[in-house]
Amino acid sequence: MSATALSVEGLRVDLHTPGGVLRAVDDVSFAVRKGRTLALLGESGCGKSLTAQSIVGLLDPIAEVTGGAVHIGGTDVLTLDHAGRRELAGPVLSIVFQDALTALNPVQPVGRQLAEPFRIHKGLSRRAAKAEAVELMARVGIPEPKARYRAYPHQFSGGMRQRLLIAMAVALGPDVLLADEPTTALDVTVQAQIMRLLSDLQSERDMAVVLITHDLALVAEQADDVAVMYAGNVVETGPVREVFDHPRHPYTKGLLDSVPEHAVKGAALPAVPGSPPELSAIPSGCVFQARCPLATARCADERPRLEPSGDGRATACHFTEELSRA
Amino acid sequence: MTATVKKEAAAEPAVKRRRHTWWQLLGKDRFAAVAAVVLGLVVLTAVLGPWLIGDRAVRQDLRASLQPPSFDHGFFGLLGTDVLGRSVLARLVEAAGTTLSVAVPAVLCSLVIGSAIGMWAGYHGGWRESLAMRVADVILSFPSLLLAVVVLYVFAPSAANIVLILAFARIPIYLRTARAESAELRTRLFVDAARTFGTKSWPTIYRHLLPIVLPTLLTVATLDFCFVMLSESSLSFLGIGIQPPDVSWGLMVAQGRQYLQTAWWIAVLPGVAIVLTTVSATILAAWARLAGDPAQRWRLTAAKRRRGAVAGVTA
Amino acid sequence: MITFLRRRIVSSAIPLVFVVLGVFVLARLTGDPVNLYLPLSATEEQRAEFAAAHGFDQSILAQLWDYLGQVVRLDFGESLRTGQPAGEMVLTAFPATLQLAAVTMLIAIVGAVLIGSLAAYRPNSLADRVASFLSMTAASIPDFWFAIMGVLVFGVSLDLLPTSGVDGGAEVWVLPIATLLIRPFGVLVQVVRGAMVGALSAPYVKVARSKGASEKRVVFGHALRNATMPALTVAGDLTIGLVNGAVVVETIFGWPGIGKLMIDSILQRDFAVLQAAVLLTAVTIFVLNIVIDICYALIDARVRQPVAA
Amino acid sequence: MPSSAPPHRRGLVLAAAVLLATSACTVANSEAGDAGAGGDTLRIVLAQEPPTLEPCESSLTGTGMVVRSNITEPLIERDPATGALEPLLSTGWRQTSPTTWTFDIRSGVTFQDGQPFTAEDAAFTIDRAVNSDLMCNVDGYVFDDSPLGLHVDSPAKLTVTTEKPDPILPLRLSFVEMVPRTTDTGAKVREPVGTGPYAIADWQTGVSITLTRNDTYWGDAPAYPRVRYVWRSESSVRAAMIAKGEADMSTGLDPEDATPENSVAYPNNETTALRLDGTQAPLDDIRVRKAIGLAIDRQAVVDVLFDGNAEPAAQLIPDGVVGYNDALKPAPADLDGARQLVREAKDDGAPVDREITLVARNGQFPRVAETAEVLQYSLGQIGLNVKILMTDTAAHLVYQLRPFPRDVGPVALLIMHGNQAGDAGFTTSQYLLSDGPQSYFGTDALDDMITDADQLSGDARQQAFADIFAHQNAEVAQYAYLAHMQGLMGMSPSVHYEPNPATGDELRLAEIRPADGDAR
Amino acid sequence: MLEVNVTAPPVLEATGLRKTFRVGRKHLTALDGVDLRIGRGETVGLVGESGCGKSTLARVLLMLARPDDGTVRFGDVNPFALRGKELLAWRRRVQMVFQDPYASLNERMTAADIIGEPWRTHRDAAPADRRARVRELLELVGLRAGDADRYPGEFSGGQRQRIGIARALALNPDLIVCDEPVSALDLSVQAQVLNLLAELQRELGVSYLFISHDLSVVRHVADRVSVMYLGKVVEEGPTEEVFDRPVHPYTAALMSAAPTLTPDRGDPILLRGEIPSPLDPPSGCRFRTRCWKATDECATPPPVVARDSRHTGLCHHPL
Repeated sequence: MSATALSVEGLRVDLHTPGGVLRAVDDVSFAVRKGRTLALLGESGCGKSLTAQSIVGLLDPIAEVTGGAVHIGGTDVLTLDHAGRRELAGPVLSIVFQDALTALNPVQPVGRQLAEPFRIHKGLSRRAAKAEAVELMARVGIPEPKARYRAYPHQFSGGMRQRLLIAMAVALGPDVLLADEPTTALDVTVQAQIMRLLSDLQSERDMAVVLITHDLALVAEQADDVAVMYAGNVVETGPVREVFDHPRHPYTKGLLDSVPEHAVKGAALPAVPGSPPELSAIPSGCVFQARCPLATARCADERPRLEPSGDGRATACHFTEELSRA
Repeated sequence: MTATVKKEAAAEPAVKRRRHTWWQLLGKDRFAAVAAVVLGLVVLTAVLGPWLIGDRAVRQDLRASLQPPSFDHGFFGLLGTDVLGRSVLARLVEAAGTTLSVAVPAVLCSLVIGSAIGMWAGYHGGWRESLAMRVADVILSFPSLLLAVVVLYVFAPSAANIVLILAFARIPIYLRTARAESAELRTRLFVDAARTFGTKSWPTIYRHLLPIVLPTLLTVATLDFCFVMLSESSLSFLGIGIQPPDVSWGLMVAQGRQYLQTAWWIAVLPGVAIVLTTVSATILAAWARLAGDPAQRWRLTAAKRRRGAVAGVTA
Repeated sequence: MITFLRRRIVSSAIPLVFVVLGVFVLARLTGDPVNLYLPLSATEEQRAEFAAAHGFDQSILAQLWDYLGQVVRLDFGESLRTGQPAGEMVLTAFPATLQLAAVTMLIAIVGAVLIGSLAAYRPNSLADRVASFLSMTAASIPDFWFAIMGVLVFGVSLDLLPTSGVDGGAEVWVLPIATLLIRPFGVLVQVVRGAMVGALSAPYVKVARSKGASEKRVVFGHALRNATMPALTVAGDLTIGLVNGAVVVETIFGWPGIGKLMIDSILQRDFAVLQAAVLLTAVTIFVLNIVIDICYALIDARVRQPVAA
Repeated sequence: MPSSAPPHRRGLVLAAAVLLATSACTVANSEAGDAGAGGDTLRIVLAQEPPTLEPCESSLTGTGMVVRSNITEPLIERDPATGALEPLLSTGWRQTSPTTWTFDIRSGVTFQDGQPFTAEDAAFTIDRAVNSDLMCNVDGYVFDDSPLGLHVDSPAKLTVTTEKPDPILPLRLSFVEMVPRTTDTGAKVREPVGTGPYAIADWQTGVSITLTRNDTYWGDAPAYPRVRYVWRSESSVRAAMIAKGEADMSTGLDPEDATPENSVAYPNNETTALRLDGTQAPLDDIRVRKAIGLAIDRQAVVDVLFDGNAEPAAQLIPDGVVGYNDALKPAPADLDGARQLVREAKDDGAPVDREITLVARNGQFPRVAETAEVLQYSLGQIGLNVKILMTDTAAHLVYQLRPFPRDVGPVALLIMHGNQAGDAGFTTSQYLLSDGPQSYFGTDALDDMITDADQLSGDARQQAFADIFAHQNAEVAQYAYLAHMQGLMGMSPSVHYEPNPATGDELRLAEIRPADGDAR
Repeated sequence: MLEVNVTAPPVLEATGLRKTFRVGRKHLTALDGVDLRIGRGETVGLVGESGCGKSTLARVLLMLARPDDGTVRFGDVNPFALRGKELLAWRRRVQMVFQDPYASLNERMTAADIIGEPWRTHRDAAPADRRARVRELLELVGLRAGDADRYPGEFSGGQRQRIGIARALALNPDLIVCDEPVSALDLSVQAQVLNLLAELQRELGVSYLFISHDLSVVRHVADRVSVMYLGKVVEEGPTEEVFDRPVHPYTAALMSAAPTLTPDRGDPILLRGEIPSPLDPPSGCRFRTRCWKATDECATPPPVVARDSRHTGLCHHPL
């Protein structure tokens, strides 16, 4: 078993909204090892992106980390000042954003944006950085990288833009790479290409990857481990194969059931009733209680903690026992 | 980019869902609250003032010419008198009404005409868009103050003409804004949706484009309010603004400029009135732009607590 | 780029034609110049003779035809007031205004970018509030009032600057530029601030920070250039608006520019000069718009290469 | 990040820098040479730039101010204070028949370009100004339509013939400034040559006009070697320039800018009045017209608005002009009497509620807008309905001159009449004849009086015109007088000058000298 | 599931649809001879990646765009032969459900206004009746009648999409074009909406053209499926047939690329490059630039391959 590259412990993020302070991420913990992929799985608004932004220190001013620790290589990055963060950003910790169109600066040639990490961290000359950037472009599969060094983001297709963004993130071979919905906007054939590129780069540079997504199938194909998030909480973690085959949380189970792939053609899909709670209306007990078929009075009063069950898995449910037996 | 931002905001339901009354939001921004109070007072003065002061604004007393502000001459002498012995206070009050009755209709006229053409052009695109933009270019190519001078000397400088000429000169501003926003909106899904059941262009513009473009246009209009008041003042400087015995702030500043050394209060006080009103309007417009945009609204509340925090970075 | 420019020039030349026509109509609207240029006691006969000599007795269409012919030959006729060729008068006065406007806008843009960025960097901070409030105030002061105050305070009371005129070195520029500057500067600071706030919260800024870019690099390397576009549009409109301010400034400070010339021409019904002056202004605005478009294209590649590869 | 700036951005900066550099040159350096040269240069600030310096336009204030008696001179000059005619380029003149005048031309006079001045030049100048197609302002102002016959008897003698007898031809000719024979007859000249004490050295359009002393001048040499004119339209700026020492003299200060230290007041021969359109109801009722005259508190207007720099008026010409009636005294304001008259008119069916338009011109005289407001308020007090229309010069002329605009309702036009010639004949033919170019209406009786008076001279002329003004006030009442105005001349303590009634139209540089009396 | 009668006259039949746009000096062929047939009560799936012409096809079927060539028939009527009011009347037969329930509902209108908007355009239903109809529709799509006066911002994504569906139903259409109706929805909500659509079909007998890139969803809902690539339908047939035994390499690649929950399958087919620009499509077989089976022959137009009478493809080298 390789070393833990990133560990998040008890992370809390609050949002300061006109309506008051809302807890968007509540006591989130997980860890990723070198060369492995952890999927942070959840629906929109569950706090998975906020978690990622907290780790890289790019939260909007509206949000604030109010607790927890994020350890990378023995340092709690949450305690670093701006300068300390800047040193990590790139060589140690890096992130790929979802919307490649807006994540690239529209008025700068892509080559220059790609060369930037080399200029900032390695202090390379313009010429040397350009050479590195061109090489990187070739590596991520941009055709004619020399010629397209001076091209602008709008001149690339969505898939190519995503490649550029990935190239930028892996430029300095970071220890930890966060990928926030890296393929959501792409077609399936392109998605397959991008995911292949990402796994190749991962094994090449032995990176720990946190893949943030809502796509169950993508998790099944790409990730080693999964942390399922619901309403700001991690409700279940464990190796993907085991979690998907034998879910121990009713939410994980509900999600897996509602994928049409498993359903009988023409029959009604087993849907999870209702919709996720608003951040302002998260119940004090179990966050899933309103939609849970198993909910009892206990669930309304007491929030279940994420309890490790010894086999590398953990679940936050009062009925874990029952479910694991089923 | 805006679309993405909005969508993201929508995806964070909690941020946008919690409804706040405008009053509450206003209460959280001291500057905006003060601005709103100032504007309210100005409007109140404009509406009720004439009724309170009677003929004080025109009543002359050459023997009381150029009295400085003091408490010795009763309420109407508080802010001194002008060269004809009229109460500056009464004239300020009277002028509030005239100033607003020029600035507001001028802004409204250009707003309505400019936005209608702009939305029409933006919604349809193609030759209509080019035509509208060229019209805007033509209007902008004439120096507006000179246009005003020509027209007002030809057709007499009545308040109505001042309104019309100021409105005409500002049409391109709204036209361009409305066009740009509409052109972006016409590709939005809900506009497409309206097309799928055959809604014609004007109902679509009215139902779908207008409510969304309007806040931006109103912000522009508020800023333009400042421009119109200053233009009116410049016209008075050239002698073709509001004609006496009517009085506007701009006219008071223009006429009072001669007395800056001997009787500062005649020109300075209306100047302060103009500055206060326009600054208030600008502050309120900036505030309303934030408050009206769900994706930006948090700035209002995040402001106080995190003052000094570096934008986008949390420590 | 060339195609882009060609298209832009052709499409903005059309308004120019309308400006040519509009100037003519407007000038005729201002009424008969005959009375102004003849002695009060002149007889009907003399008036008719004067009108005939200057073509005012012809039909409007005939006058228009003559006028268009002149415009094509770049001959604008003679000033009624001074007897000089109108084109020459306008060209003599034009540089003074152009220089004033150019220096003003340069200061306004540079200053607004610095202050606006500073304000936007920490939204709602004290510096932001102060900068915003001062810029709003600057934008709402009547310019002629500011000018006369400047003369009285800096010219007379403090005795720091010359009151007016063009005699001397840099000091004579201070008051005219300050007067012309207040409004564009005030407006631009707010625009730059708004655009910078937007740009600084854009995803690419996050990406830049995720690369470990310093704040200086983030603000000036990434955000500023994106914030330039809206500021540029507004700066263009404000530059056009400077012609209005120039009228006031030139009148008060005795600056020998085109704004004063135009006002005098209107008051004196000096059609030839008015037409030439407005036309030159329109051409300048036309050129300015093209320059702005070129700036756009230089700043943002999307403008010059709209179709994605 | 200057190091990473792409080349095109650097290009922009460069372009801007170049623009800035060139701009700093052209305007700022335009007159670096004599800026602040206060010692031997007399610096005068005018209200506006003269449109041209063509001498035959010298009756235009802007032109005359610079040209008249400084660059060019007439044959005869009129003493502004006494009204007497005095020899200048003509040493003597006499009427040899009712239609013939002979002028002796001064010898030894040369033009600034070195040519001698002779009777040929005088004849040429008069012919150019009066008989040509140049449409000189002098021509229309001074002469009626009939051409003059000109005959050069010798280089020192000129004979002028008129079609009709003209008793005041020498006075008229005092407006014609002499120019050499070489002057263009087909077009006006902007920078003329004359015989005067100063010659044009430099005219920077829009900036300044510089004159230098004419060292070959036939008369006494003036005190200042150089004179520089600039112009500022704001009175407060002109006053500031005097205060700051940027200018030595200034024309027309507003009362609020004037202090005893920086200015002197002088009567300028201008008279302000309301001209009432007696062809339109309710102004067609003489009681209403007289009521308007009664309603105006002239003394208060003079004291408050004009800071005492004026005299309440009771006729169109001031003291000193031939025809002035010193028996006419301005009546004090009598609101009750005025109301009574209006009420009577109303009882007889006059529509006194009908809106009367009070037309005034921006810049007509200092505080004209305030004056209009006072008049409007006063007339409102006696029950008339008045609105104010402020116009520019051109629009004002439309109201001032026949044919008068129609469909504008009753008009009360605020006029300012300046009789520069010093003879009431100029005034009456324009303002009082039934069909006078600047007269709304009149009576046959008045017309006859004017025609008769014009043929007279001497005391008989004085008396006849005085009677005319009395008659107008009593029987016609086309005018409600305001004041005989005074000008305010800005003057720094360093110069010595005594303004006279003509100062507003011509500023004779030769009469100005440094206050300490040193000639430089 | 309603029994589909394939011999009955179709609700809609489109043949040889061709549509070209001018982009600058070039021509963009969005539809290149597309045939489509949708029976009453039937769901036809349309699969393809961005730029393949799906949206243009939807616009033509909705009569928002006029095809350059080819015919569209509703029963016996060619709506494109009609003008003005008559065309408008036919338009009500086809309605649309949009992909993004956030962008497709105007934030500033209430649910009732949104659902009732089609009536305002078509001047149907007296205003008094509208309230009642809105309540009916709201309940039909599983919302409460009391939701009528709430704004879209107060609904969750799934509820918003229900409103969008209610709006599409307002004019009682024969056919609803569903453009990625669930792709923007959270997974746990997606199933609810799919169930609703199926239920409505059973109750109302409405037909669906179901456009989606999610093969598992299409497989679940569609009776027949058409696969589009660069303006052409490259394969068409009953859903199970197409998915289990694809004819066209593209169909196979598409299915291979889509991630599944049970990834224990052989080596996935990874396509080369990206979709060519529709401005400059390859000659002959459009797919040949990315196809691993491509030969020189593919530069000529590919023949129709019929696996059976209902399952056809366009390929030189069928699988």
